Amino acid sequence: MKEPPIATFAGVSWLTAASEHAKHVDDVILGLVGTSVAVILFLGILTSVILVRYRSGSRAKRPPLSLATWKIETAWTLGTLAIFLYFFWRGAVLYLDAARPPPGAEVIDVTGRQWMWDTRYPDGTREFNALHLRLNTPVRLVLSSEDVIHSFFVPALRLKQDLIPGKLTTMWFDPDRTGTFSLYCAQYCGSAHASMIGKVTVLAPHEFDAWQRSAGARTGALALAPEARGRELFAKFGCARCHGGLNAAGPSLAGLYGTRVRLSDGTFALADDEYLHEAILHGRKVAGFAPVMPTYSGIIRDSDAADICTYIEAMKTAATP
Amino acid sequence: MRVSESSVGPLVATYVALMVLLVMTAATRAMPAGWWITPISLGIAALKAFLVAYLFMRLREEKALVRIFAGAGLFWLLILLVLTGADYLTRSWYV
Amino acid sequence: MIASEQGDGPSYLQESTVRSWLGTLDHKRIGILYLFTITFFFAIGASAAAMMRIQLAYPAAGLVTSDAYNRLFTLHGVIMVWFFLIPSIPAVLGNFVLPLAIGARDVAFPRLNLASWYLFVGGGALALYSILVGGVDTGWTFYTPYSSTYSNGHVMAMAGGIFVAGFGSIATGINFIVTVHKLRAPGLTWFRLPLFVWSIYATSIILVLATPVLAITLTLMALERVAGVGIFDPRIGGDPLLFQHLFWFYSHPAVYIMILPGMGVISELVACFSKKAVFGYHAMAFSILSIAGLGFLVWGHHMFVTSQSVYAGVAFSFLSFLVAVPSAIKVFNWVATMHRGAIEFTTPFLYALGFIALFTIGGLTGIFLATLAVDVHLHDTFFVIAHFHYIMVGGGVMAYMGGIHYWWPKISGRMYPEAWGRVAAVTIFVGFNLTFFPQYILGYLGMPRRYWIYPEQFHTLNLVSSAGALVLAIGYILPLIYLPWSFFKGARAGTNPWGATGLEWLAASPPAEHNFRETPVVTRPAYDYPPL
Amino acid sequence: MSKAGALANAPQFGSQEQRIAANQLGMWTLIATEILFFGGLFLSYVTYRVAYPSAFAVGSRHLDYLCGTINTGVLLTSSLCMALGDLSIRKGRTRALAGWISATAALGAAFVCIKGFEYHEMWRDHLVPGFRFDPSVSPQVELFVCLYFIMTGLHAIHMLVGIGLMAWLLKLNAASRFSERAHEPVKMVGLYWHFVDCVWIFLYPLLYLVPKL
Ligand code: HEA
Ligand code: HEA
Ligand code: HEC
Ligand code: CUA
Ligand SMILES: [Cu+2]
Repeated sequence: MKEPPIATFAGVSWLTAASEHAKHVDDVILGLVGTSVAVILFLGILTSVILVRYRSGSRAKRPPLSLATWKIETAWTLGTLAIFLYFFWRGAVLYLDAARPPPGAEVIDVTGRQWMWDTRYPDGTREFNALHLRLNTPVRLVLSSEDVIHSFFVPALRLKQDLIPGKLTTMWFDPDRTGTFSLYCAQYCGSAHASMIGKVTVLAPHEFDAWQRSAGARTGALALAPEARGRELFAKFGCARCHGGLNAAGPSLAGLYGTRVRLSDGTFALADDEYLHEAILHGRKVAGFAPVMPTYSGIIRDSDAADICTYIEAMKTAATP
Repeated sequence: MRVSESSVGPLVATYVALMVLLVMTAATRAMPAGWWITPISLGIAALKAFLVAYLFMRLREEKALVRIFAGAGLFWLLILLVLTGADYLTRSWYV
Repeated sequence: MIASEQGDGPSYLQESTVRSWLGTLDHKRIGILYLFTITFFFAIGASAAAMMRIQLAYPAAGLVTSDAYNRLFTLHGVIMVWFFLIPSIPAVLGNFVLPLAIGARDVAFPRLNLASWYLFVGGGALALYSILVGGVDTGWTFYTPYSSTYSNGHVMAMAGGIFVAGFGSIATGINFIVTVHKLRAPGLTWFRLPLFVWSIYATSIILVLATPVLAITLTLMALERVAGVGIFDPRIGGDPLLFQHLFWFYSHPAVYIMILPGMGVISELVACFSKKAVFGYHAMAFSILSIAGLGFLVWGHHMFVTSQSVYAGVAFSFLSFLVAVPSAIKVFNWVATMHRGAIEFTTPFLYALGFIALFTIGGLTGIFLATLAVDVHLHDTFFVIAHFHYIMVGGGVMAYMGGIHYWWPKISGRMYPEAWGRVAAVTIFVGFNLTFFPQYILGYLGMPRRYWIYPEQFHTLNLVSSAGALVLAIGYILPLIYLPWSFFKGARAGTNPWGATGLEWLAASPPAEHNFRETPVVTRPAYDYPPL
Repeated sequence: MSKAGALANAPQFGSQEQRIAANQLGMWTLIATEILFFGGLFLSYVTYRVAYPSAFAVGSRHLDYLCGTINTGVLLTSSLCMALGDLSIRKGRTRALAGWISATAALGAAFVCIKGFEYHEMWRDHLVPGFRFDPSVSPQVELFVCLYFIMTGLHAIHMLVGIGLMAWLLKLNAASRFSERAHEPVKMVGLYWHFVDCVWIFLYPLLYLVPKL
């Protein structure tokens, strides 16, 4: 989960800037931080002096002010406005740049759905929760959502873009640093919003070519880890419809694996692979739930069911009360 | 309180004007199609609403303060329409 | 300042039957009713905050499940915004102080005033119901299509609660507007009004013009959810962004509903405890009005990364910088007010200092967010969380606490224990910074909000933040103990224990039922302190 | 300062004039609120109308144009009655007031009935989204129909409230609470009624008169 940090200080790793744009954004942020610190120090010191000097009972002289109030008001209003306009300008210019992709940028399709990223490259290669990029090559992402709003967020690029159901949105960038960077879903999208994360890998040109060849060779075979495949199938078959929340029709599956489940006939069963497999394909009578789960036998292949089991097993991060 | 001088006459005249305007609006449906129908029918609607507010609601007799309050709602509605429009209408401009 | 002194009738607290409280038309009693209700809601919102902070102390703490966490932040946001902070200063202190401060015997529509409180309680009951039967997991922003189609929480009851309480807010707003226009004491011209009255007036205008848009927006979302009559549904060509426009058209002005009354309170506190007129009174009054007005023009800054038109983005960013200018004016004027004053470090004044410091930091980080390219990075991260907690908790809640302490002698007729007051104020300040400053850094580093588990690299700062919340909790619990205590046991307060100006300090402590036996006549400007 | 009988239960006011001015201002503030309440719908309408002009034209043809036009006339007439009622009570004619208010309420009820008939037609034609909707109708037309129901529905609710207020006025009048000098509720309810009328004045062309392109 660690990104290559620029520096570590007090247990905190600082953020990499993996593109020209990111460095510009950092510049503006630095300017803002500098200005803010200056303002706060100025006001803080000024106020402290005033507080001490003019505390009740102090013998400091308190003659009426000689300068006209309106002059003072105008001065600090205009001063503040000038500083603000400067930052408005810096931010707007960068924003407009980031909204205009360079001609000829490679296009990659990214689809978001509860709760995964589905990446498709021009050559047909497909990945989940991952994006591979070639160093110093601008790319444009075409983003779409199949359900709710998600947001594609790569801190190292200082960029984020919402995925809006019903329309396509785009973003572009030109990574100039190799490495693996975190990808987050930044727009709240339901139960597993926090797990809708992935990796953006920037590779040197030759490494990228090698990756593309090997990935291309797997055409369609989706060389995904079983867990990720399970996650995809889980989404595809709409399991989350009933296993997605507190008030859902079905029991929560998070943390289920390895626990003892009480069945409606009063007996207990250990939730291991076999139990899960059975539950998925034929249903088990879990105590406290109406047996409304459809049977998936004949619909879900065994190998797929296995992957789903792996996924359910991995959901055990959640402790069940 | 000052008893208003208004009598039946102006009210009925307003009503007649409103009905004429209604017939005019309704007639736009029979006209040959065109984008300009909407501005016309909305313009007439605005006129009608103005008549109702000015004479039936007696805005005519009210002090400036009340008129400002009556206008404020419309002004804020305008803000809502204009700034949201600024988004929708310029979305495709930037390429 | 005043031409007539008051004779005392029986105090407004005299009658003590439950009926006399629940059926009261006295603005002061209604203020007290609000005081109790919002304290109750604060406890609920704060308990949720406490649970969230425990969960976030570790990357995968396991106190709650993801669904439970999602319900926690939603209930925390909804309760804190609509059932605590929005009614806090306007409905508690506004109700109590406003008529007194303008020399009126009550608000213009006392019955409507009581009805507002019942609407508020009714809305709160619906919200509580929705929490008890399982909660809502949409976030306080209710974005569609998640809220309308995908969420399996009890969205309807929650939205209904906000809707009903919203009408309570509107009624309060109408009441205050008319009261300020029509019930000012003779001689109390607009530019003799205390800034607190100005701020409540401006707030009421926002309440009246913005809240109905929230009401219709929630109605549309609800119709889409229950009846399938959807106009945001992308499947029939609806646009989820339209929902966001409508929502933020209300919710950005709403953030000024939460801070303007606070600014009004701070002006009173700074003037009173510097024993000096507010510096630049006119500039202060106009900045209140311009914040209220310009505040309606900036809502699109919540939508910079949604694919809203870039031109709209630029315009909204520009306007956001503009609306920040009057806030800056206010900060400078407060500092200038202290200059050459005679400063007394009472508890309310400590809260005022805390407000100025934290509001400035929160406001300056608002400037970060208004800067387009910077917001693209910081949007929906903990930076935003830190920004608004600095303003809403560091600003809003501090001002509320300061105001409660300042007017406590008037409300209860007794003094609170000064030493404990100062200890609590300092504890809150320290705990607050510990809790929320690390969140700025977390946000910059990329930690998204509304994450119930998070990557390892964010651990250290989150742990600090959670520890801070503990300190903060202690700070908040102290007044909950000593204020009720002082209500019965505190030293008696005279009519004007602070030596403050303002008509409310002419009425008895606690005031009689209709405040003033004889309507005071005002002949001088506000904050007319004798020269030092 | 002596308190007249009418102010006995409103000690916050110094005089009857002050009270009337306060009520007026309150009512107009409420109307400003209502404008923005409907405003959200107008915004939605404009947004989608600009995006899908032809679907809106098609949708508009599904509505009963005749009913809409008649209803506009009905409502304008009711506003006249309301205004005449207000006028007669200002001259102290309580009998006339009762007549005009009844007429206003009756016309309001007629409006609601005609609206109900239109809804019935929509139901018959499978044009009620969410309940009974012809799947062959294009989605954007459905959007228009949704807006139609929401906008007219909200308006109709306001009409029902208005009719209730008329009943209240009649009750007060029957209890001889109105006179040449005291008739504030009539004015207040009148303002509300005219406002609801104004909303319809805009709904009519927006919903029923969308031109084909
Ligand atoms: C009381 C509440 C409150 C207040 C007053 C403000 C005030 C401001 N807010 Fe904040 N804001 C919120 C509550 C508030 N905000 C909330 C709740 C959210 C998140 C909602 C959600 O998504 O859940 C939010 C989010 C938010 C965003 C969107 C972030 C995002 O989601 O991406 C933005 C962007 O522009 C923003 C900007 C501002 C600005 C510019 C101000 C300005 O008004 C601030 C002005 C003040 C100052 C600037 C400080 C004083 C100035 C000086 C001392 C001057 C000296 C300075 C110089 C000379 C440089 N806010
Ligand atoms: C308006 C006011 C307001 C206030 C006062 C607060 C107060 C606090 N908030 Fe609030 N917060 C919001 C408004 C507010 N918040 C909003 C709008 C959101 C966004 C929600 C969303 O995303 O939808 C949010 C989100 C939010 C998050 C982000 C969640 C996430 O995105 O993952 C966090 C995390 O730390 C947090 C923490 C806190 C803390 C520690 C306090 C502290 O100040 C609270 C202090 C109090 C205590 C620490 C406990 C004190 C205890 C008592 C008074 C007694 C309680 C009784 C018992 C325990 C029996 N808040
Ligand atoms: C219509 C709702 C519904 C859908 C869709 C659904 N389930 Fe279920 N599921 C249930 C219910 C209800 C139960 C508990 C009662 C039972 O076992 O029959 C259950 C039980 C289970 C269990 C056993 C849980 C336990 O606690 O012992 C597993 C595993 C499971 N489902 C997996 C899946 C998977 C995988 C899918 C998708 C391929 C899926 N479910 C789709 C409703 C559903
Ligand atoms: Cu997808 Cu959050
Ligand atoms: Cu905002």
